[in-house]
Amino acid sequence: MINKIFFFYFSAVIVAMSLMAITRRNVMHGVLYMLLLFFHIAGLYLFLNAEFISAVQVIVYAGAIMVLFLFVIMLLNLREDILKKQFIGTWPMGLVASAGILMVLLLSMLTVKTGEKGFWGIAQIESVTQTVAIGTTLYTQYLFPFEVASLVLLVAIIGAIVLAKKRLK
Amino acid sequence: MDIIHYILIPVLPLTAFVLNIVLGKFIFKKQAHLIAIAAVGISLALSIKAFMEASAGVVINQDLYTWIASGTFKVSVGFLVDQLTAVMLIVVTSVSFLVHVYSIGYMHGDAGYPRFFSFLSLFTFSMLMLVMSNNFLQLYFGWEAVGLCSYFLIGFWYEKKTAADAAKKAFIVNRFGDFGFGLGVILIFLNFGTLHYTDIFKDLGVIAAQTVMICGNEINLTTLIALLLFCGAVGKSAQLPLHVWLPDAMEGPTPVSALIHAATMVTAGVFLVARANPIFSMSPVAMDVVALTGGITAIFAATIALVQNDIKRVVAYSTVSQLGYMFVACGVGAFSAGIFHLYTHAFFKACLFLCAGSVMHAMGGELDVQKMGGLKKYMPITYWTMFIASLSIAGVPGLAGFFSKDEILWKALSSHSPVGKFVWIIGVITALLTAFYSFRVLFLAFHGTFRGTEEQKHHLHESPSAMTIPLMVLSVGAVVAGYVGVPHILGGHDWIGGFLGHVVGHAPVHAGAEASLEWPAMILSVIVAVVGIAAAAFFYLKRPELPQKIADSFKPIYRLLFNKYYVDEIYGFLIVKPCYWVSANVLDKITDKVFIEGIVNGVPMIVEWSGQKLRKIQTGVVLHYSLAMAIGVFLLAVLVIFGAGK
Amino acid sequence: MQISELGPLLPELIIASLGLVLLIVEAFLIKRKEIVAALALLGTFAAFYSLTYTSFGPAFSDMFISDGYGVFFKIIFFVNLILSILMSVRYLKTEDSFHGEYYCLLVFATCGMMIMASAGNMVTLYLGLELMALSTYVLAGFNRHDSKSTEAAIKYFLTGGFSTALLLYGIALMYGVTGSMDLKAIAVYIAEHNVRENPMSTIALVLMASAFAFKIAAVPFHMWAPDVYEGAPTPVTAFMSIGPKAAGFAVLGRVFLYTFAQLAPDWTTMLIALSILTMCVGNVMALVQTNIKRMLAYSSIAHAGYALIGIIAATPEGMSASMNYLLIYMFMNIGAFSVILLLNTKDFKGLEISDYAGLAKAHPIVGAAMLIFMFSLTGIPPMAGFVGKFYVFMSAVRSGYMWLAVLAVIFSVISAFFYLRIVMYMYMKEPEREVELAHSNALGVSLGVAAAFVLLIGIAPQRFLEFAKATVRTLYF
Amino acid sequence: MNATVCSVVVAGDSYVLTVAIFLPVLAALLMLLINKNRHSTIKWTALAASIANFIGVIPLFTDFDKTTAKMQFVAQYQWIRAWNINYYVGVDGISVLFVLLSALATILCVLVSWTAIKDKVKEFFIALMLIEGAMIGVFSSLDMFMFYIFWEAMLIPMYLLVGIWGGPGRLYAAIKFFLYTLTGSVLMLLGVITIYMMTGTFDMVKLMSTQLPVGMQMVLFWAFFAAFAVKVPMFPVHTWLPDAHTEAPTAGSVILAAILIKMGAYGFLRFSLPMFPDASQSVAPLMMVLSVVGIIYGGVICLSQTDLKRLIAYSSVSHMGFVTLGIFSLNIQGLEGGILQMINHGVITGALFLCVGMVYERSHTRLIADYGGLANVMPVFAGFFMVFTFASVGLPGTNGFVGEFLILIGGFTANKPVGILAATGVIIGAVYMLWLYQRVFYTDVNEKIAGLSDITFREVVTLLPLLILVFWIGFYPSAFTGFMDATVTQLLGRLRGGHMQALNMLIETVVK
Amino acid sequence: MIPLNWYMWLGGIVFCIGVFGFVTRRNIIIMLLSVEIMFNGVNISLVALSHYLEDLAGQVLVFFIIAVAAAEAAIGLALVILLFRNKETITVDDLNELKG
Repeated sequence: MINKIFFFYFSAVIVAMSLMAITRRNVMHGVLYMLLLFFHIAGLYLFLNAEFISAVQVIVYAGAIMVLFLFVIMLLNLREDILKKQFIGTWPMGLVASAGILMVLLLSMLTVKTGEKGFWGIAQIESVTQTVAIGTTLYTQYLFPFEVASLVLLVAIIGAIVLAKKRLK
Repeated sequence: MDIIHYILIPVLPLTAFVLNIVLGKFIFKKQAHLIAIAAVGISLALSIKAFMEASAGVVINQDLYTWIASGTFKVSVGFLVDQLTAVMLIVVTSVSFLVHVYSIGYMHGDAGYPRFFSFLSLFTFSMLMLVMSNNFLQLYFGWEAVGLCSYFLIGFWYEKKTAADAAKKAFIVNRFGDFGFGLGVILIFLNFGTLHYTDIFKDLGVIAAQTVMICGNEINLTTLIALLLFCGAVGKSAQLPLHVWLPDAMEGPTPVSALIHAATMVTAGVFLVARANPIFSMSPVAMDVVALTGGITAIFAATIALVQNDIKRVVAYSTVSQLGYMFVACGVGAFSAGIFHLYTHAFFKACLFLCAGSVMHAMGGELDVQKMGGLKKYMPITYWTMFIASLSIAGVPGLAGFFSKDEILWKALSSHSPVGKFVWIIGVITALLTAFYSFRVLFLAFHGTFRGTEEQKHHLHESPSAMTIPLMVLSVGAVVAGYVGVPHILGGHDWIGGFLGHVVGHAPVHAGAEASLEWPAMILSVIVAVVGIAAAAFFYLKRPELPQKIADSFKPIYRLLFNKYYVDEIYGFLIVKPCYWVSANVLDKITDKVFIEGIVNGVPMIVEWSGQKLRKIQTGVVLHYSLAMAIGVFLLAVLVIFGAGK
Repeated sequence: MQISELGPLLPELIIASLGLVLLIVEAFLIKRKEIVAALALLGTFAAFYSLTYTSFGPAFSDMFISDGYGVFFKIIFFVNLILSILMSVRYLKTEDSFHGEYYCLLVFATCGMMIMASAGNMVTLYLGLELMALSTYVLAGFNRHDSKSTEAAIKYFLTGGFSTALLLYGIALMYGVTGSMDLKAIAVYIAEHNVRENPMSTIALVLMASAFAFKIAAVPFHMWAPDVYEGAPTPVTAFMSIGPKAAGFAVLGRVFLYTFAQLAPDWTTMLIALSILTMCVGNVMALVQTNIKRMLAYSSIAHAGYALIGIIAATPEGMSASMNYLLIYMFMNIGAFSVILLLNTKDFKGLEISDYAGLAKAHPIVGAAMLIFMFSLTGIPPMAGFVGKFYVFMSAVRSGYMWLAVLAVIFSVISAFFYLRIVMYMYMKEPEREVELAHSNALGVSLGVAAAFVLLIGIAPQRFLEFAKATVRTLYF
Repeated sequence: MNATVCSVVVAGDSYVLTVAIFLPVLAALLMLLINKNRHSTIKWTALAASIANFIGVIPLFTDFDKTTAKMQFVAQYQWIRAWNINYYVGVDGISVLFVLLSALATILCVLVSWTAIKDKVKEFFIALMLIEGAMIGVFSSLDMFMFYIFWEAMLIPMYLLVGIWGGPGRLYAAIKFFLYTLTGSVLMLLGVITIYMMTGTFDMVKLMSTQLPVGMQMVLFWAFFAAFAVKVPMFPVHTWLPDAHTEAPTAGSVILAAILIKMGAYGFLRFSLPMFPDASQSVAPLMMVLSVVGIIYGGVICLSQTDLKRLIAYSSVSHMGFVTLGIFSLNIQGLEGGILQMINHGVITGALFLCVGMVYERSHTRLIADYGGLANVMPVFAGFFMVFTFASVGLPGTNGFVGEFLILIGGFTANKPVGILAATGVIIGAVYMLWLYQRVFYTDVNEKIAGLSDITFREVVTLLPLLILVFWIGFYPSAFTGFMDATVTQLLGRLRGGHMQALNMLIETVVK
Repeated sequence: MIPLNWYMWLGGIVFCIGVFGFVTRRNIIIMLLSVEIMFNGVNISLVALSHYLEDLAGQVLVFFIIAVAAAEAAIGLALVILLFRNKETITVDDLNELKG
């Protein structure tokens, strides 16, 4: 029961924060709502025995990505943008489309039938702690994607520098 | 006679044609006639020889080579020289020869002198191929080839629009006839599996009772074939309703009119009917159609000839009328009489044309008899030869025309069918009219006072000997040619009838030999001839002012006749104009440009239009792009969930 | 992990290292930056050559699968890379935006495509896709001073992010359904369970199909393509119109044809709809374009529709037809873009179709080459485009999609309109101005190679067909 | 052949056709190397190549075995093993004459373009050579895939020929021509694929004796019909022809008229009849009706044409109506007549277009109204034109007659009303051709064309072969029909074989 | 124990909110945020599935998603800066030079 109360709290806040984040006229407000959203999602992850991901969520998403957003917003000094309409004229169609997708998604997930259970049951994870379990998986089975991810980050660095550096002109 | 000699008859003129057309301009120039005359002269000699052989009973039927072969369809180029062909050979080569000679004088100084002679040679070749053929397809070849030459020669002075028009008209009107002829030939092939005369006539009995359904009517196959063949004859021999080309054809040089449009080509229709006489004989309906067509054409053309002022046109209508006579003969089964008339007609009609040419020559191209008069003293040879020819055509006893025309009238009268009697009446009336208009022209042109310009009067002269000699030869022919067919009651033997009888058979009326009818018929025709001539003399010699008065008092009839019953105008209104109108306004403008092109150009236009519309969706705003993606996801989901997959 | 596990990865390793080396070399080079290009070419050739030494089989606990199927696509990627580098040398000079990073990004993008083509796991697939995507976002915006280029990059980036999210959600749902991210394991699970009954799998399919459709620019996920192709630097456009598309097809083939083979009725329904829409919109919209890059963008969309037909056939033959089509399309498209680049000089962009007026008169060889490419794109024999289409249609007919083939040929007739318009301008109009060509040996080479292959495959397709057939067999393990 | 392209001789290794196809292509490649300003070198190369090619195909005429229906001069090499496609060429009685005609027509096209083409000379002759190769390829291919390749490949140089060197409306005409034919062709392509799916082979010889399911035959017939009907062109899909013929340069018009539109009819003979015999028989009445509509429609519409070339183009619709009529009468006279008429039409209309080209080169007008009295100005030319006019009209003694007459026999045998209606085409033909001739050559000399010089020796040489053919075929058609006999007989056997009953029923109903 | 589908629904709702934001907001930065929200919707589903499936693959993927999201954010924001430099705007419908 207590689980459910917490779930409802978190999910209600998550939904509300998401909505707030995307409807704010001021970008800065949106980003701040996002921060709240990320914290609540991190909290939800704790319920799902995903401490490591929860931590990453807070550190990377909230701590790094959102801060990056804030930097950029302040860098660009986007005050005058507030005066304009925040939604495009075709927003009702967007609403219909996203509602349609939502409906399809919800209907398809009335009952979730999952595949076979895997090796890492709660007991198993608890026996080695979650971080060790993730770490082992990541550095053995998922070593190759891990390396690729490094390339992705490298490309991101190169790209960001190439695009944003002040050379030419 | 060796086969090679027979081959040479048509080949020599062909050679002359090729030499003249290719080299004429460069080498022969003014001497173009030499080679042509030499060729046709030798052909004439060979033809006479062939005639001798034929009269000795030798019939040549020889294939030279296979022309077209496809499956069971096999046609050869080959020669059949029998009595009928022999007569035609004589007619063709002799008239052709004389016209060649005449042309030396007539065409002297013309820019197209070599061209003229080359076409004459080509015509001779074609006509010979036509008459010497031993099958229908080669006949068809000659048939079309003479049409072609006719086209060339009518349009010889092509700078003149009327000449060019007339040439085209002649060819196209003939094509209408040939359309039927061609179908007839195909039908013959389909039923007999061959186109050779002998084979077909041998098997005629096989199809005697066959019928075909056409538009729900059952028609006897023989009748159908005969009528289709007759279509061709109607076209070529200028019978109703396809006669319209012949008067116009007078735009050609006069020797051409004499050769092609009087003596030879136009008689090809008669030849065809005579050649196919076994087929025609089997079909009473077809025979009646032939007789009626001939009879009606005869009187129809004769009435028009009464009021025409153009000397050549009068002669042309007279030709149409006389050709009608020949068909009357064929229609009543007297094929030999038809051919006989063809033969005599060749002489007197060629003579008439050449006389007309001679007059034109003297008058500087003037054709209107109203502007002539009193030419007798300037050109006596022409006058007398024309006089003889006119007597002959009028049917004055003792001359060629009398014998042949009389034979026809008698055969018609003695025919058992009511059609025969009917056409006899028409024939007699036509004879009266013929005598009248022939002498009308003669009197108007040669008697009285000259009504032309002073300048013309100054130039009046008799034609050179190259022209007069053929005239004289032909006028002699117009007198004596008939003596090969003197009827029995006049103590003759009807030699030509017997001679041709080998080919065309003896018409059924012969059996009865209703000689009782022959005397009255003959006397009646003599009377009408004399009456006709006398009337002409009365109107145009005694009381020259009368014709005008009569014309005025019968104005509608006069105008109807003068305008040739408005046949040309009716055709123009019913056929020619609608054709062009449909072509220009319906097919070209509507079907092609609107319907078909509408679709052809419309589809790309629709595609382009929808492209332009679709372009509007590509707004450049990325939100719309993502919206499209979102909608796409949704629709794909819907498609898969509710679509064909499940 | 053992060193032997790196065997299957040899080309990827070479390419990845090449990227790193280029980065370093570029940093130390002040002048003669062409060396970077030369080095990139050299490295690519090395990688190309290494394909023959690459051992086949899975590596890194099935994260990566080296097979003939992957090799075929890698050949496309390498040729694309080589030709793109050749095309770029002159262009970057003209546009004054020479950075060594450019080649580096091209190389990394190619690396991402290779990983996609060989991915054995959804995670690898995702990361390969991101590697490719991020590199191309940057490349699209590489002309920093050109607002169009920036706009293109932003649009590509935004819509790309959206499609990535769709892909991830699809992966997540499929993970839920099957309990695995391994392509082979999923295939096994699907084969053993009736997954079609599970609505989540259907939704997963829809989402993944949408994401891949975005990569191959299938309608209605195509709308970024014309804008991005038009705005991006021309060599990048050439690169993008082939590489990511081919990679998308590689993934589509591996995931749908192999992993989701049992779900074929579902995804063929979707792909048929996408294919028809794609051919229709691509061709119709290309018809009304006046900018040649934009026209080729729509043409590229349309060609994706044709290539999809092969996958719809859902047979090895169909897949090899699609692969063959992509190979051929690469040569035609690179060729066409080479010609566009030849017209690009300092003071003349030459991007309007009307700029091609009278080109054949002034530059007959270039005109003839463009003629070959245009007729090939239309699908007229004896150019290669015909062979590609023929094979695709054949596979469709064999699988019973006659009507689809009929639609496809009708659309290919429509395509003749706009391809021939270029021929018409080149050959049948008088030039409005003297067109200077940007003479460049590298560009000449890429043009020549493209033309030669278009004709060669058109006349003697035997080896290419057999190669595609042989490689596709390895997809079915 | 390049070893990588083809390998392994499968059957036959006659080089005649291979040389005929690829010699022009090689010549084109050679001409690529010649400097584009050296016009005379280019022209002489083209002439030499085309003459050499003609000489090369003469063995087809002299060494052809007329007694057999088998393919002759066969060469077969493996080409695309993956699809079981061979490089497979050979000719039989149906195709041999077209190969010869193509080779001849090219020479004439080179000659007539000698001075007429002043711009982009090199490209022009290259295109011409490529067309020749493709034309011969189409007529000698015995592999469907290869046939299709040549069939379509021909479009490219033809499109350029019309579009680059054509008249004022060339752009529209060229694209129209291209799209029209392409639309038809792609449907044929699907037909080809379907046949391959069903039989696993592209080998036309094999397919000619393969029995396909009747229902499928019907579908395939229409698929192929789309391609062939457009090319012929049959009635409702003919509108590309007037535009293309009119706007094309002389050589283009000649190729179009003489060869290209024959491909459609050839296709009927090569594919539709032997491969879909049952379908052909059941739709033959419909085809005949379409043909007759084409004959009359094409003829009547000529009456309102004001453009010289356009009129001749429409006359082609009419004449090709005869051809298809002959083909679909499905009897020996019809078929042989049809084939012969294809040759005839190639000769006659080709010649007429050559003539028009010659006079256009002098007067630069195609409007009939601008002419008149040309016979005075150019008498020799007038003579030539006259001959071709009358050949077109179908005068006995010219080739036009023989073909038309055989077709009429065939058509009449198959269906009497259709035969009768078709025969009216003979009348209409005379009307429009003679009217045309009159307006151009007769009456007073139009000042616009006064002072034109008569045709030169080169032009006489160009026209002379066709003139000879007109009379050669006209007087001795057996020299040409002899080629067809065996093949056509076999084809008819194929049409009737095993389906005698169906045909008998057909005949009975038609007769009634 | 909370049923799995509650989490899935939550993930779906968050995802769709992201979609809605992405297809309607004119501000590019908000669009970027919307994509992040979509990612988070996916992440919620993945973590929940991972938990219920007793398998770590889901969490590993989430880890990679977060990493890549960081990379994307970097490039995205760099592009935003570039755009702002070029056009002085971050409103998406001002980006319409390319269209049609």
